[in-house]
Amino acid sequence: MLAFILKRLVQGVITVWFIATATFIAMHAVPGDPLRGERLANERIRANLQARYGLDRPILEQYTIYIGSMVRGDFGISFTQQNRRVNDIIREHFPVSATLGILAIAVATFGGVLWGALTAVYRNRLPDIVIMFLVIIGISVPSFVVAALSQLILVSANSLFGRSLLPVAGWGTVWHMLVPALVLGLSTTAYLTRLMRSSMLEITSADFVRTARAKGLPPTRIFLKHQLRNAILPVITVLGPQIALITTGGFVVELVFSIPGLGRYFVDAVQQLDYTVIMGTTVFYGAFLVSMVIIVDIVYGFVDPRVSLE
Amino acid sequence: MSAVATTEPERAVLEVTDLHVEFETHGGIVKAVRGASFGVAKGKTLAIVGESGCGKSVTVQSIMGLIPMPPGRITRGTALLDGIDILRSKVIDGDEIRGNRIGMIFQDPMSSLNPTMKVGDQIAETLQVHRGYSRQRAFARAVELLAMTHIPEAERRARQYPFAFSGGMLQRAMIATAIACEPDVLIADEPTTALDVTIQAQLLDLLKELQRKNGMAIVLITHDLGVVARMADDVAVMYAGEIVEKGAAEDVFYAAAHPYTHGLRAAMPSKDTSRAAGLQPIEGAPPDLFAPPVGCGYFARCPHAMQLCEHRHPPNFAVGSGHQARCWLHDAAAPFTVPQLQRSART
Amino acid sequence: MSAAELQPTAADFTKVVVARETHALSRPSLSYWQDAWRCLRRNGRAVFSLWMVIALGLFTVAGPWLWRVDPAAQDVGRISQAPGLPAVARVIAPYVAWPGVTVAELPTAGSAVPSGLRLAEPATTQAVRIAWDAAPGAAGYHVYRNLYDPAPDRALGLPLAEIFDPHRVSFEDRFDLDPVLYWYSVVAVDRDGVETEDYAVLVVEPLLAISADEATARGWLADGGGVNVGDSITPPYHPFGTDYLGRDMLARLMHGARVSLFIGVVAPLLFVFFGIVYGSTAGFAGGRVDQVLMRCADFVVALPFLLFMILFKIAFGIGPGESGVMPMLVALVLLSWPSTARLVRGQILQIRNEGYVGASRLLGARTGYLVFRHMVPNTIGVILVTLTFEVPRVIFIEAFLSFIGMGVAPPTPSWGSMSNEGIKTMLAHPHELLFPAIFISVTVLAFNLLGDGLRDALDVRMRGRE
Amino acid sequence: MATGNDTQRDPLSRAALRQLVVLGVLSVVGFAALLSVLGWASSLTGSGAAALPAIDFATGTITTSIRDEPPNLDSTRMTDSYSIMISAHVIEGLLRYDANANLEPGVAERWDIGTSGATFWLREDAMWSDGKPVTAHDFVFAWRKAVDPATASQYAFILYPVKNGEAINRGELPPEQLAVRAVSDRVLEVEFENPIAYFDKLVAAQTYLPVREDFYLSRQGRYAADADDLLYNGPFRITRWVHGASLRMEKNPTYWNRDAVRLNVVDIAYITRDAVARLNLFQDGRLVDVDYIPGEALDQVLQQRWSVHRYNDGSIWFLQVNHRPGLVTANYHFRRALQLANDPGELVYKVLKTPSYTVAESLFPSFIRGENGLFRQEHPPPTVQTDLVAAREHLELAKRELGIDAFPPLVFLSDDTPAAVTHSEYVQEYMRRNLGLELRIDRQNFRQRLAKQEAGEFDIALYGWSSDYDDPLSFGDLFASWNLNNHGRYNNPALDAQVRIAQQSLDTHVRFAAFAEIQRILIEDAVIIMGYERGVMYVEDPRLKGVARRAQGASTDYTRAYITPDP
Repeated sequence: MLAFILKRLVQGVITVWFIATATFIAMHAVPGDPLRGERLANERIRANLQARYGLDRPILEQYTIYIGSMVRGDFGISFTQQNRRVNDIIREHFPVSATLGILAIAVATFGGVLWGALTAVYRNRLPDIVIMFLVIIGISVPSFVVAALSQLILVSANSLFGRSLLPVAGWGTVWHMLVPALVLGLSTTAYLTRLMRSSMLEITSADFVRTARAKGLPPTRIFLKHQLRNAILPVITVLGPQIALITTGGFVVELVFSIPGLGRYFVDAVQQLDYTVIMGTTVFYGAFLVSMVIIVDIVYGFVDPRVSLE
Repeated sequence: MSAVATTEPERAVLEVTDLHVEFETHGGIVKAVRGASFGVAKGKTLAIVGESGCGKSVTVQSIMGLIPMPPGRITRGTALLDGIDILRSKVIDGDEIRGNRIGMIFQDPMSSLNPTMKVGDQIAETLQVHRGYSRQRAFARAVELLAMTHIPEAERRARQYPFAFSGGMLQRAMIATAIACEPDVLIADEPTTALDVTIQAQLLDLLKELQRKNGMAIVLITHDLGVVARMADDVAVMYAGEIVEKGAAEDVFYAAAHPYTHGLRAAMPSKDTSRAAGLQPIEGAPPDLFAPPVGCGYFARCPHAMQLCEHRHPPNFAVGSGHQARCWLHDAAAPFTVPQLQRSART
Repeated sequence: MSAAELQPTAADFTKVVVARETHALSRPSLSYWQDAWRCLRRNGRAVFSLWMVIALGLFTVAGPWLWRVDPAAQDVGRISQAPGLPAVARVIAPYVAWPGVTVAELPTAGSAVPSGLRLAEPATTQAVRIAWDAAPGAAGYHVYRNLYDPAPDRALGLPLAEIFDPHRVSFEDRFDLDPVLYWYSVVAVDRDGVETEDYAVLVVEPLLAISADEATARGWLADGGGVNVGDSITPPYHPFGTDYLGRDMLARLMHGARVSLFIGVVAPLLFVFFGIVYGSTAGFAGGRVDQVLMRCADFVVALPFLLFMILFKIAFGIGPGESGVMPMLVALVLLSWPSTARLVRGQILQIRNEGYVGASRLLGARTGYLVFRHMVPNTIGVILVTLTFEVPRVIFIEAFLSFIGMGVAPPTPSWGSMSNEGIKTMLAHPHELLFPAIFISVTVLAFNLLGDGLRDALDVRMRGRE
Repeated sequence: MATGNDTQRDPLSRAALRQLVVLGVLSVVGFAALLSVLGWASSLTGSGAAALPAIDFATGTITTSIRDEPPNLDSTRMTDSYSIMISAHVIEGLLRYDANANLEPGVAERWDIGTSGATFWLREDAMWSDGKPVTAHDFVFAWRKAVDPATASQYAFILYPVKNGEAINRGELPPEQLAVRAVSDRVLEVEFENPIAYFDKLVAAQTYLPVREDFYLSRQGRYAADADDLLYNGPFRITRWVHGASLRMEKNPTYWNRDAVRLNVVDIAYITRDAVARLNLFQDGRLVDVDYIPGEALDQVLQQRWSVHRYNDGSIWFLQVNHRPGLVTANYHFRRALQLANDPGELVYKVLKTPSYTVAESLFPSFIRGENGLFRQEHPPPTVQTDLVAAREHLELAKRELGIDAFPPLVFLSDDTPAAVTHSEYVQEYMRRNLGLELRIDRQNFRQRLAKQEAGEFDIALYGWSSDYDDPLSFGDLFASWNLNNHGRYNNPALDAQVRIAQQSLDTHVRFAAFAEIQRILIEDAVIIMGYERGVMYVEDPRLKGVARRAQGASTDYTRAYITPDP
């Protein structure tokens, strides 16, 4: 087991290194001057800026310097916010995005599994149709609209009840997290519900469920130990990439609920060609994703014995 | 409706009378089982034989309540286990019967065990539920059961998962699961069909050995007459949802009283089939159970078909002690034109 | 058995020779696909979804021929018009700048409120011209306009003008005039800009009016067809209303369908297929190959999509303002397949040691046949669910990219970009968001129901069940 | 598993339902536990902005919001409006703007501006937040820092009027050569590069703010990165700054004019670009004001009967063509055709639909002050009457001159802000329908658009310009041929001459005549295709008074604001 984790960690590091290299090359291939300010600076100032960020050196040298500093954990200084180190940006903002992401994944997993099982039990009957309809709405309404609508509901609820039930926006207390997490987790919940329903139906017609009934086991045990346990496998396999979607998809929810997450930096950095922030966020996020995938695979190893963790 | 009461020397543990099972499908209502009656005594093995699709699996599965209702429906008949009708009473739902007093094993062992649960746990489960054993005690007992079914290193094997087992070993594990609570009856639905011959023989001997030990009755569903010859004390031949002949194995084998049984015998290679004659297959195919024939189901394929066979449903004629056949040839008025058929004693 | 027939007579026992007719097929034998089609046809909801898909196809292809309106034509006078019958407009003379009213000397006495607030000319949606009598001691005036009566709490509404010259006692309002009730308020202002407490109010309802040449410019008239002042004309009818630049929503939905459906359907099909191939090879091969393939999948998922989208656009040499649909398709296909691949691999791992796979291998099936004939159809359920979820996701990615200038170049519309624009005015003009969102939902619903129907039809085990 | 319709009777489904309910309850409990754990964890990182009321009379606190995180509070390198707004509250320069955008004394009590230089006398009681007095050395150090090429400040050009400023910035002279001297702790002398009439207005700009040398060096390059990396001599000081989330400013006890500051705390509790979110917070009673309200949200504002106002943000937006030789757009008749076809009234009144936008009639916005009244009243610009027929004639003339029978597709460079998106798509369709020109919109973000404009990769560009200091020259010199910001490379010696006059002359009447001439040339030579003067809509809690909102200096200034219980 330990060997498996070690092997995967080594592979993970190689993957992250590939990500860093690919992003570095792609970043430099995109035209546009990263140091372009609002007011044009003269040549002398441009040269100084380039010197400070080491952009005057040949690409290969820049690459080795950057990878070297990255290994030491120093992601450099942001171009746009010249006195803030990218490490500080990540240290302050990543926990917020991660918190939101984890809560959203929890909502999605709990919700997806339960609603999925329910629709499988009630196949082709009213609850199934109603839930499926909600799922369709859930995924075809843009997340920006869902966020804006939920905020509107919050405001009118607050004004209706006179006092503030839940904060409309901002971050900090538990109550600030509830609604944004639900909104962020909505589309993943819809996806996992459908996935769970589909695999639940296939398991229901499997032979070992019939054997379980022939053994006279009580229905609850059959449902839990035999059906649910096997039907949950595809849901777990998909959790890895879904975590990726949620942590980067947070940009819209963070904008509407004014949450100081990392989402904004992903989009701005690319548009502003802020090299250090792009590299910093992408590499850090790549590492986060790779570790999530390893964790999901380990969990999967426990749940499904057929996949051996040699 | 059957004219003759069955008389069995010992008291039957499981007595099924006049069982009717129907399925509601797009094409209409399929009458899968049209009045099956049979019984099995303690320590005895009853083999139910017949072509695939004759309703033998449906019969046992409906007794065990494994048929999804709807579309399936048990319209008539009783199944008495020591006097309790397990078809009607909520008892079957209460599950004191299933897995406890009646065990069942299935045809395809590869997919009949939960892939994500240790084999030992799947055996121990029945003990935990029916006998209230603790986890450890049930697991220990499971290991013993595995050992009983001659699985080497039972202790290590019990902790493994189904995918690490071969087909034969899986079936042994299934048997261990079924007999965990020392059931009165073990229903085996084509247990050896998916396995090769050498394993088949071992399993059948295992079943025999276990039966001798705890005296359980075995209902064996098969289409392989070789298996019947090896295992069965009594035989019931099923055709198109009906039991056309039943009786002691020797009687049914060597004194077949029903043309279909005779046809089966003829289609089976045995030491005295001459090379020239070869095997005679039974032409035609079983009737369409969407609209089952009024008369005898075998009428379309019976070489001795008679006028009334088509219109009148043949009753059960007693051919010998405990040996019955549902064929007009045994009626008093019937001219006995076919010598091989056992001439039933006129009643 | 009635009692009479109980005793069979001798005649009953006469031997009959049964005609050994060959086994008559009770029903024609069906191939796998025919049976699947038959099963699909019986599933009511699947048929409904098939009709929806066909309707969407017609809407996209045939629509523009039936509804011949140019999606790019802007009618600036009727921006964000809700769906509904158009109001009749009166033709008036073209707009001429208004010098306004000034007063020579200022009164010394009289009420501080600018009295005599009145319409200088009949109010039309072209211009509302108001004038008032100078208020003594006023160094200037502020003009406000509101959709509601400002009475109780002095909610004067939108500030339209700050007039610093006390002699000017008039104001011409041309700001976004609709034929609705307006409350104009004029307040006197002292030397350092502080408003007096009370104010004068005038309720005005401008008449919907337009000049002849403006009407032709906006496409209301064929070519200035002999219309003179005083006639009334009805503007063109927009069944689904107009968007933020007065363009016909129905026409834009039809033309937008081409982009959105093309990207929303083709891209998922491609990368889900690629995901299936990739995932099944990884799942089937197992061992070292599987490890390497899965690590590549992790690598692709972590790449910043936006950065590579820009790169593809440049790689395709898409100039500014040209439609970047192809590079977007390539980017989507190259960067979105890992989730499907991972899912299929998970399923294949489970199926790999099933009985029938071993049996088929024994029969000498080649790996390719084995994987695609046996293993993939058994994962069809899960694949179809993923496919139906990628459709909306891709449509919204396209919307985001078009918004930042990398996808569809304006003025070509797409459902995603239309809903993106509609979000801004979600409360004021819900129809601009509602229609594209409805069309996206219908597409997703159709694919979902179709996916369900296909899964039930193709999955043999499910077929027996209703 | 029953798949039929009577679930109740089938045992397995009933059991499954019971099980699902149990699991449902369990997962809700689990989620609540996870929520509280993460809530506790996040409160540790201290970004816990409890939901404060908009106005708290007890503590004299107001809660407001800004749209973007101030990227850089280092005055020597500051460029954007949010950093300028925050620094105006916490650091005070020699002079500052009052409520009506007039200059008033700041750290300098008295000042004398001559032809060749200026002298400033600093007040005794001007203190830093660590109790040390503000001295002339702080200004010398700050100005040298700003002009030093090593700092690479993009606003260094604002210090060019000080002698040797430009030379130092080009690296030809060491920073110590800058002609600014601390005669004593209290007296600062400046020598001009060449005579300048508006130096007092320059001194109010953010690059001229003081920075204390010892404190700056003690922060080793992290100066102004966080709340405790700054020294405050202004009305407020930053007590807590959570990047991207909130920024809290409290009254600065060491400020010399603290009696005039009536608010105790200005708490910027939310940072988000989303206007609807901020309006929702305002409706929820969490914000004292909301600015940059988009046109489409005004219906909600009117419905809620909030008091809505506007102020001019000092920027003017117009279309500009590329004058580089060999391009079709350089042709006069082509530009004239665009100018005549253009109808800014329709754009502002019908398309952009925001009352704070006004029709632009000249490069100089309406609020620019003339000799005594408003510049535009003293020197009204020539008017252009929209005339499509004349426009098409000019287009034909242009074709004949260029010897082409149709214009090629033109690249129309634009921003990706909501207003720019609508504006560019409107112009694209307008030019197609009225002039038959095919415009391809090249939509870029702010930084990329500037880069492309500078490189001349456009035929027509949507361009916006705002002033850095309160003098017409900041608009007047935009189209001078040597000005790098003249991206279209317009080159007109007559205009250049007028700009020189405006730069060097000290006689205001002569300067304003020059500005009037610049205004005439730009219109008659059809250099600019008029768009709009941009303004900002904002709503304000009626109980908040005295907030200064203007184009110059801090766009929103709470230093003189106060709160009264009854509006």
